[in-house]
Amino acid sequence: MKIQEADAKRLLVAQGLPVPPWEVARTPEEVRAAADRSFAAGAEQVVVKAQVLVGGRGKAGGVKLAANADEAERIGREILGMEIKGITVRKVLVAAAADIVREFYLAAVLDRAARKVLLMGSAEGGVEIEQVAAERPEAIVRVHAHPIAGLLDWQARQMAFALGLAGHLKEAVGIAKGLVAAMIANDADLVEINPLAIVREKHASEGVIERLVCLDAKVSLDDSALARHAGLEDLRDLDEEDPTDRAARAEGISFIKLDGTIGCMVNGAGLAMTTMDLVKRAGGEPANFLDIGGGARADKVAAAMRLILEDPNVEAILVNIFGGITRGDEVAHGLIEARAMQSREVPMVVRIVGTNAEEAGRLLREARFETAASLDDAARKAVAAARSAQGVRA
Amino acid sequence: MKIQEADAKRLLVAQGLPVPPWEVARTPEEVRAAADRSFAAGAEQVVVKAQVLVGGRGKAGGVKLAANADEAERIGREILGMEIKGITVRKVLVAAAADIVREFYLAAVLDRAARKVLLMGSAEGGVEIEQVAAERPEAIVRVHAHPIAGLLDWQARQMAFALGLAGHLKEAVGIAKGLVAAMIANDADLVEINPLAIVREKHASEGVIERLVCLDAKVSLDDSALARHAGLEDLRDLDEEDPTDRAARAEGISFIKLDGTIGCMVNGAGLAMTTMDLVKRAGGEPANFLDIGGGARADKVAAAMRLILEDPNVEAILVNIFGGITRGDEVAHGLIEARAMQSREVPMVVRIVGTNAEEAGRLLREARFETAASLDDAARKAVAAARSAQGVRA
Amino acid sequence: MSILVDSNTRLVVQGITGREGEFHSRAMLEYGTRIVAGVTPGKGGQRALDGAVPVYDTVAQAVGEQGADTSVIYVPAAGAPDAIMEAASAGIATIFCITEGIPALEMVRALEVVRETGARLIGPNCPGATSPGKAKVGIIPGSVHRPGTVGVVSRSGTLTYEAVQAMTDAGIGQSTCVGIGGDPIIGTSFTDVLRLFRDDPETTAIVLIGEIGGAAEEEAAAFAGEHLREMPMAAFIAGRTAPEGKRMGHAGAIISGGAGTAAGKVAALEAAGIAVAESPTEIPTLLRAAGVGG
Amino acid sequence: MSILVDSNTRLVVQGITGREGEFHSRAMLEYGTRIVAGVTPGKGGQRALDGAVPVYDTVAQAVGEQGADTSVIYVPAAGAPDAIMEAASAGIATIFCITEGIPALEMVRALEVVRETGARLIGPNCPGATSPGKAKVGIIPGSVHRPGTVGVVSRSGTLTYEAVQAMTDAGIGQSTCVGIGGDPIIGTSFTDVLRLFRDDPETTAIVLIGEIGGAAEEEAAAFAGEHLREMPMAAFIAGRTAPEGKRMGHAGAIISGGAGTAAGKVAALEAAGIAVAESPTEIPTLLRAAGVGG
Repeated sequence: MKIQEADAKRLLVAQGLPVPPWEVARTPEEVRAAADRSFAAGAEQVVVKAQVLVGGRGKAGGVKLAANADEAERIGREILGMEIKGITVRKVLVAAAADIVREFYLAAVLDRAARKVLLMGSAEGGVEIEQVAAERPEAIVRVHAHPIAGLLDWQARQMAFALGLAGHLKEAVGIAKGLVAAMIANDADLVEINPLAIVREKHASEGVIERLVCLDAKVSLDDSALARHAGLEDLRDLDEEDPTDRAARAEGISFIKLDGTIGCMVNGAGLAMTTMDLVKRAGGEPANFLDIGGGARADKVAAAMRLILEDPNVEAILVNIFGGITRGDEVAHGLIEARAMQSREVPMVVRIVGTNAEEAGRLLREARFETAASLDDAARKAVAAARSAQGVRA
Repeated sequence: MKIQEADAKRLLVAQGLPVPPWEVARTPEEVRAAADRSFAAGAEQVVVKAQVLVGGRGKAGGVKLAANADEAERIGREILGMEIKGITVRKVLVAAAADIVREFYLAAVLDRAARKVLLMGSAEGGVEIEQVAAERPEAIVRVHAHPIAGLLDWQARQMAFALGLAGHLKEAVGIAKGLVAAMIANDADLVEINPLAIVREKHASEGVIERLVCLDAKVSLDDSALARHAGLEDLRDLDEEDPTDRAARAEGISFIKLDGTIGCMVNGAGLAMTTMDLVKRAGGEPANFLDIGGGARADKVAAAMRLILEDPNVEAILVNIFGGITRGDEVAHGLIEARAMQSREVPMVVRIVGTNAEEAGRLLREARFETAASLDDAARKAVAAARSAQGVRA
Repeated sequence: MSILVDSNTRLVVQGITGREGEFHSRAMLEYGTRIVAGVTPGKGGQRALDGAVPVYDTVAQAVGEQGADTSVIYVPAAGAPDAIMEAASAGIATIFCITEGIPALEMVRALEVVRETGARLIGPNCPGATSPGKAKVGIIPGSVHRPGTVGVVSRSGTLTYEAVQAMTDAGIGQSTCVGIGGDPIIGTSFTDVLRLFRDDPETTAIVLIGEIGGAAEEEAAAFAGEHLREMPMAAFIAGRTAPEGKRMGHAGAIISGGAGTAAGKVAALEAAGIAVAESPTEIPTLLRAAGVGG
Repeated sequence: MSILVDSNTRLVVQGITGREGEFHSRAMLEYGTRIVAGVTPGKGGQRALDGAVPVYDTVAQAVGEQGADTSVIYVPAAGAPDAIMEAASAGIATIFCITEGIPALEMVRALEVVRETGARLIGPNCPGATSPGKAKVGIIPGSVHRPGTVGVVSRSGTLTYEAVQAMTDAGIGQSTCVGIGGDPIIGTSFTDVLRLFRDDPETTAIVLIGEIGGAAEEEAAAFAGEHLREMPMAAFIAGRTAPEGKRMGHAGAIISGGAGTAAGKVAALEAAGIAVAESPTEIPTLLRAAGVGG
């Protein structure tokens, strides 16, 4: 689960990482007020950043500088309500613009091959790390945290020296260790600081000093661990979530909405992806990924059907069940029940094999469902059904 | 560093362990007030326990039951001020007497050979574990905690089942894990619960229930780690500490007062013990263990001398220095300085070898110190000097 | 022979008295798997599966009293990493963890303990393994199999059944079918299983069923290209139509930053000389083409 | 030969720019020890000891650029466990930790990481080791030694110097003198060193210097009784007059619950056929009696 920048920053602050102060604003007036406070605290410029979970907000015009409160309010008005990759911006982050001396990249990720947390750093911060990885892989420094003890001091120092942060050694060590600690404390998949920056700050007492701070933060949480951490589920941004996704989560169904017209209901993630692939191969486009999970009963099948039908683009439904734990007759009952209550008529192709498949076949035939023997056959039939449905409407 | 039962219990409570409530009282009146509160809360009897850091307080009459507040006050008067193994009781712990169904022993200790934390348990609680270990070693269950991850759940379960605590599995697992967590969180050498007990408790709502609780607690902290933990140094019981020990600690000198008459000043712990052993072998009794440490300078030598002379039993002083890091001439200077300021005249035998020993010898001869060539010779001379000092006084 | 499980396997079922554990234990017993013990903390001394299997409080007891050498775990996610560590520390050589939904960082820690003991973990979030006609461990329906000499390794559950059923229908039997699990952090990789198949004299061909996310298929392709040149192989990769940045059911099935795509995996496999099917039903045809007989 | 350190040792000094580190590094250089690098985080690029030794930020750099294979640590207690783990992870084979006052549980964790790397740690709170005439690592004064064939192993510092000086004065030279450290949790035990001496063709006799606390001497006695029957040995145990329950300077020197007494250790050694001296000065006599020559 991705969380917004402001929430990510709060998780970093909780681990003692240095993050310059920020405010979140939901209206142009709130943007002005936040900017006012920032200018009063000595800022020369403020930055207004769209809070969306998709990348590329900078290029989309979602990040802008303002030299005074009027300008901040105007920019706030511009960004709030803007669409970025299909997501409407509903809030912005307001902070003093940093006087950046140098930028770095630092992130903790899950390294599947090594089965460890990998700390990745680059002295080429501020840009997309994928680009650095592709063009100059040697510019990325990698250190694996100890699988149980976490990031050790010497590992943090090694990263700091490799990034050329010898002049900010103690700060860099604290940040690297805090980053991995934040990952572990929150069961995150990813904690990214980009840029980690040396900034110049004017202080009343100390004059101009340079210090290392986290200017942007990105955190993705492990869905499997959300329930173990009080408060993390609350960070889910419901503004950016499709209501269908929410309903699916409540039913314990794994569902992802896509752009096609063939709704899919499958048991098992690998088989669900395969079903989508075969729909595509048969000339259609899948409307969703849907895994009803193992051992699903009739009521879950009915719920899955409702989810699929909520998508107005769906013109045919393909049900593909390989019964192992899941009983075919239970699925058939669920389908019959669901069709009886469904709001609109959509052609359906059902293929059930494995446990109690015969009983399922009998039930489906009695209820006049279109069935298919093989997965490939089912995909072809579903695509054909969608085409004829389009034909009917056209 | 050993800490008092009440402090040990607080460290356990901080890790979530179930410890029945207690109060600490320093006067018979406080004992009565605490007992009053305990009876008001439903206690049928209260227990008054002497708070001293030496073992065997029960046998010494330092633990007694009282059936009412009068009796509690009387017992408090009896125990407070009592001497147990040379320690005056200055405070007691007052708690409701538990209705014990069964007693167990559970402790986390440092296993030097395995280099791990060892959780030791026995279903024969309430008695001295050394006795169980000697008589029925098979009655002690041993589980090594993971060196980095700590005590794992299955290890805690293994201990619980082995102790016959299947009926209190969840509680026992929590206690075992909390015990090791307390050891690690406080850098303790030893955390002991004896007895860990199943007690019968009457509850207004639930009626009579049986639960597993920690009735007594003993914790010894790692001296090397005290400085890392806020508040732990405050748990040192200054009431029970010799003022000389405190002075030694302040000077960074390792000092232990003993009962003999030959004061010893040595560099290095092993050599200091050896020096004591050779004093004994020569017919004398060491008055102390004293290690001035490596690289000691003149002022530290002088401080060590003051510590030794504070003991009125000291009749001769043996200085034994094998200079490696420590420079012999520095020690000689320190001795000369110390003698000039010392309050009373005590014969001194000095043996300095190693780094700058020649210069040391010259200084000592000029200052008319008695010197010795070998360690054995030095011990003999010191014992002889003490005897002649006794002779002079007799 | 065969790999990981066979008729000598002495299985302990961790979580045998739970709903899942009991259901699948019955199916395993029916298939002929030798279940020597069950473990449910607090139920030691009972007998499970209508008295057929003794239940112990700890895995150590199951090992000590019944000589269990293999374990299968149906314990809920909150307790599964601990169950894995318990099995490994008790001397179990091969551990199958069926449980889904274990946090990845919990697995990082548990796997380190497993590594210290020298045990092998398959999974978590895996369907187990079957050596047809000998033993099945996990949740794969026994009915899909047919004894033979093709080794199957997969990240999926039902997709594997689909592929294996297609092979069985085509008369192509299997030496062992292994599901390694759909999570990002798993104990045994494709490459690990390829190595086992390479060293198994009874396995004469291999089917690899992968999916988007991670780089385990690419790593396996590189291994196969170097060490399995003589071994007939076929593969299938699920998720050609999966969008970037979305977890497709399995915690490990996600394309991120352009890495882990089906296209990349197909290319790597083909570069290693492995034919990749466009549907699981095409696998038998590809195997025949690679020279696999009846 | 000799054990642990010799003229081929390529030493890196961790904490070389500190007061202790610099002082002892000079003494080691003077003795002829090959110091190839120093490490002080943040001082990489400088040169230490009047320009004689390059300083690096990390041990990995010292290993990579100077081929260091042995390390000695003079880092303060707060940073010493980390320095140990850094050295082990950088591929250093033998690590001497001189630092005193490291919390025992910190060492439990650090030693686990050391174990994972396969490195050997001597100490902490140890004086180091000297192979007379070849190299000295640590803080033992070079002047006490004389090349020879008696291996010395001890938990102490100055007590060792005393015993070694007595041997040298009596004309009995040493193959290697090792101080294993006075802390309760140390990397290398008496038994570990006895094993090294047993396998060293140049060592023909062994002196063991123990003290109260723990059971390492008893364990070593059992090992010697079984594996070193042919090896002339002598021992000394400090702390016959130490009271129970008091830490005698060394964190590990404590008798508790009646265990770890000098009497118990002396008895164990004597039961293994090892003569135990009542004063370190008697060690040469016991060695002669055991058949040790010039």
